[in-house]
Amino acid sequence: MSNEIIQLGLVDDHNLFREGIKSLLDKITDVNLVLEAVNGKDLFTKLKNEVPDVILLDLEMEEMNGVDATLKLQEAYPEVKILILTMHKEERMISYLMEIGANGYLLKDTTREELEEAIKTVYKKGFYFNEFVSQA
Amino acid sequence: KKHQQVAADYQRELLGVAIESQEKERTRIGKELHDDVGALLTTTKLYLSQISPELSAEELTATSEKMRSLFDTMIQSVRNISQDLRPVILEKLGLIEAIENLVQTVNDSSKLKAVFVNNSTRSIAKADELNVYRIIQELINNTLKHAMASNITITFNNEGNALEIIYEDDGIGLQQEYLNQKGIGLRNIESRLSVVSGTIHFNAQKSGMKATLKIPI
Amino acid sequence: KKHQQVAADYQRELLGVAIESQEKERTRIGKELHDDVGALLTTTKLYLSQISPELSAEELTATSEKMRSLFDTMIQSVRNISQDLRPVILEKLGLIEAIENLVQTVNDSSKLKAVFVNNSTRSIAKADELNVYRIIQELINNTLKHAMASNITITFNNEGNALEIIYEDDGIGLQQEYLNQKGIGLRNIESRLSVVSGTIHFNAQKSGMKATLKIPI
Ligand SMILES: Nc1ncnc2c1ncn2[C@@H]1O[C@H](COP(=O)(O)OP(=O)(O)OP(=O)(O)O)[C@@H](O)[C@H]1O
Ligand SMILES: Nc1ncnc2c1ncn2[C@@H]1O[C@H](COP(=O)(O)OP(=O)(O)OP(=O)(O)O)[C@@H](O)[C@H]1O
Ligand SMILES: [K+]
Ligand SMILES: [Mg+2]
Ligand SMILES: [Mg+2]
Ligand SMILES: [Mg+2]
Repeated sequence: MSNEIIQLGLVDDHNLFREGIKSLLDKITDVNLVLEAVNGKDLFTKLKNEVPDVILLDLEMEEMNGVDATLKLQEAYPEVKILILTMHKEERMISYLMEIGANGYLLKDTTREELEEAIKTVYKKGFYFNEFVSQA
Repeated sequence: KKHQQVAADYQRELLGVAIESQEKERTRIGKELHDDVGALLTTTKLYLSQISPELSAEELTATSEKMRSLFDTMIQSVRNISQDLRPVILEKLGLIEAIENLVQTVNDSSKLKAVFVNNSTRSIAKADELNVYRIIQELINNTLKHAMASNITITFNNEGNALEIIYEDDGIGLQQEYLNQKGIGLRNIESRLSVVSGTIHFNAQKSGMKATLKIPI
Repeated sequence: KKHQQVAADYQRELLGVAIESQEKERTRIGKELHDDVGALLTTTKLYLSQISPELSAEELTATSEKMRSLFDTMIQSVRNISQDLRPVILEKLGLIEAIENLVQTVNDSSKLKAVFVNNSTRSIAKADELNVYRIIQELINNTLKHAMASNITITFNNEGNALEIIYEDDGIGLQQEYLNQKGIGLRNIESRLSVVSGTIHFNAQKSGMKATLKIPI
């Protein structure tokens, strides 16, 4: 497998959380943060300039939440891989998001290793679900 | 409609409002906890996951410094939510101290000047205190939110077999139209008064607002 | 007493219970936050203060390991409290999915086997869903707390212009005396039914309990 650089988007309404994720991304090679947005609406504005390969997407956000953003991404940018990044671990939530086109699901209390694996796996294979999710 | 029918409808409406406002509060707190405290916890854990023996002394210090400041924010946030839910002072020291404390908080955290004058010598039932506390809390919140006032005065008097509470602010005044078409706040006040068998009367004023409450002792 | 007077008194009593139970819940959550999350935050911050470049690799790893496990506990607490306050599945995916999720949680977290059979084709008003959800939640909690049952069955049917909900467990059964002297749980069910104009009927049974609810569509 060649070492392509993965173009990444990060969508979350919590500034400090985005900071935290960015500080992890700094240490992950082959992943380049090219888009940062605070909600779904902001994401679609910024997609006009830059379309990433993978988007890390929060669920709870004002203006446009992650569920609506997933539905709209499937319509407008079906090639983009969606990696949900949330506190929610209800099974029904996960299966619903899988049904509507999310490519992966990651809980926010993740680690650098897991985040890296998730981004790279979603990019290469088109899907990633962590241990918790595959129990569902 | 007969008088009693009206009374039943009125109680039923208050019940609907009480349940609705409880659910609103649940949603607000659930969101705050989840989006705020939850996000801060996971963020701090992300920084923690970077701590390893391989880090340089500078990196280690920088990361723990970030974490320390996140901790302070979380501790404050949890304290505020839980204080708001459960007025510990009321539980421990009773109504008078709790109102003193509310007034103090207003004075500390806003430009408003609040004064509490307690002339009462007999107190209401312990079981009613929380309801009266919540009523005064809502009156204060309304002044902060709507009145553009500079002063709040709260007075407790004994009036026969009742505690009389006079609440005044010197803001824009409460228009009659709002009393006819009340929000959740004013209807919650009515619900709580219904529970403690108390009354509220809004006095006509040239300026500002004045409410007189009577709570049976 | 006249019928209407009785109705007004009844609504007034429900209102009192609603307010009381809201305050109980506030106290419970405030305590949980303060004691569980707040106290753990303080502890975790103490561990953080031990982290410094002078620590050996082993000490550093051990300390961060301890912190990690405290974080997991706190995150789970916040998740549970907030999930309980605000059923996100209901908000985002509606009543049927939310009941599925409740049933799934029972199956995952207890020895009970719960089944949800949905035969309904028409749904109740969005505004009533939360009340119905809370009612079913209380019925399930009661089964878990009191019934010593092995099975729960929840069935949704359409019955003319109503959603019919049949709730059954095979436990010790709900004695008539409890229906005459209800706790907060059963009275909250009545309050919520009063708000959605629904009814509940407890069917006489040889064993276990069976309740039939009707909610207008
Ligand atoms: N002290 C006050 N001075 C001026 N206007 C007031 C005052 N208190 C209340 N009002 C008016 O009465 C209205 C109804 O108050 P109420 O507490 O019922 O609802 P609210 O404060 O708007 O919303 P909620 O309390 O549900 O958050 C307010 O919107 C405001 O216009
Ligand atoms: N499914 C059931 N099987 C057997 N007994 C039940 C069942 N549900 C309720 N009961 C009985 O009815 C009583 C009243 O229930 P209710 O929900 O009103 O109060 P509670 O559950 O005891 O307390 P709370 O709901 O306020 O926490 C219970 O204490 C219990 O004895
Ligand atoms: K996709
Ligand atoms: Mg968010
Ligand atoms: Mg108000
Ligand atoms: Mg109960």
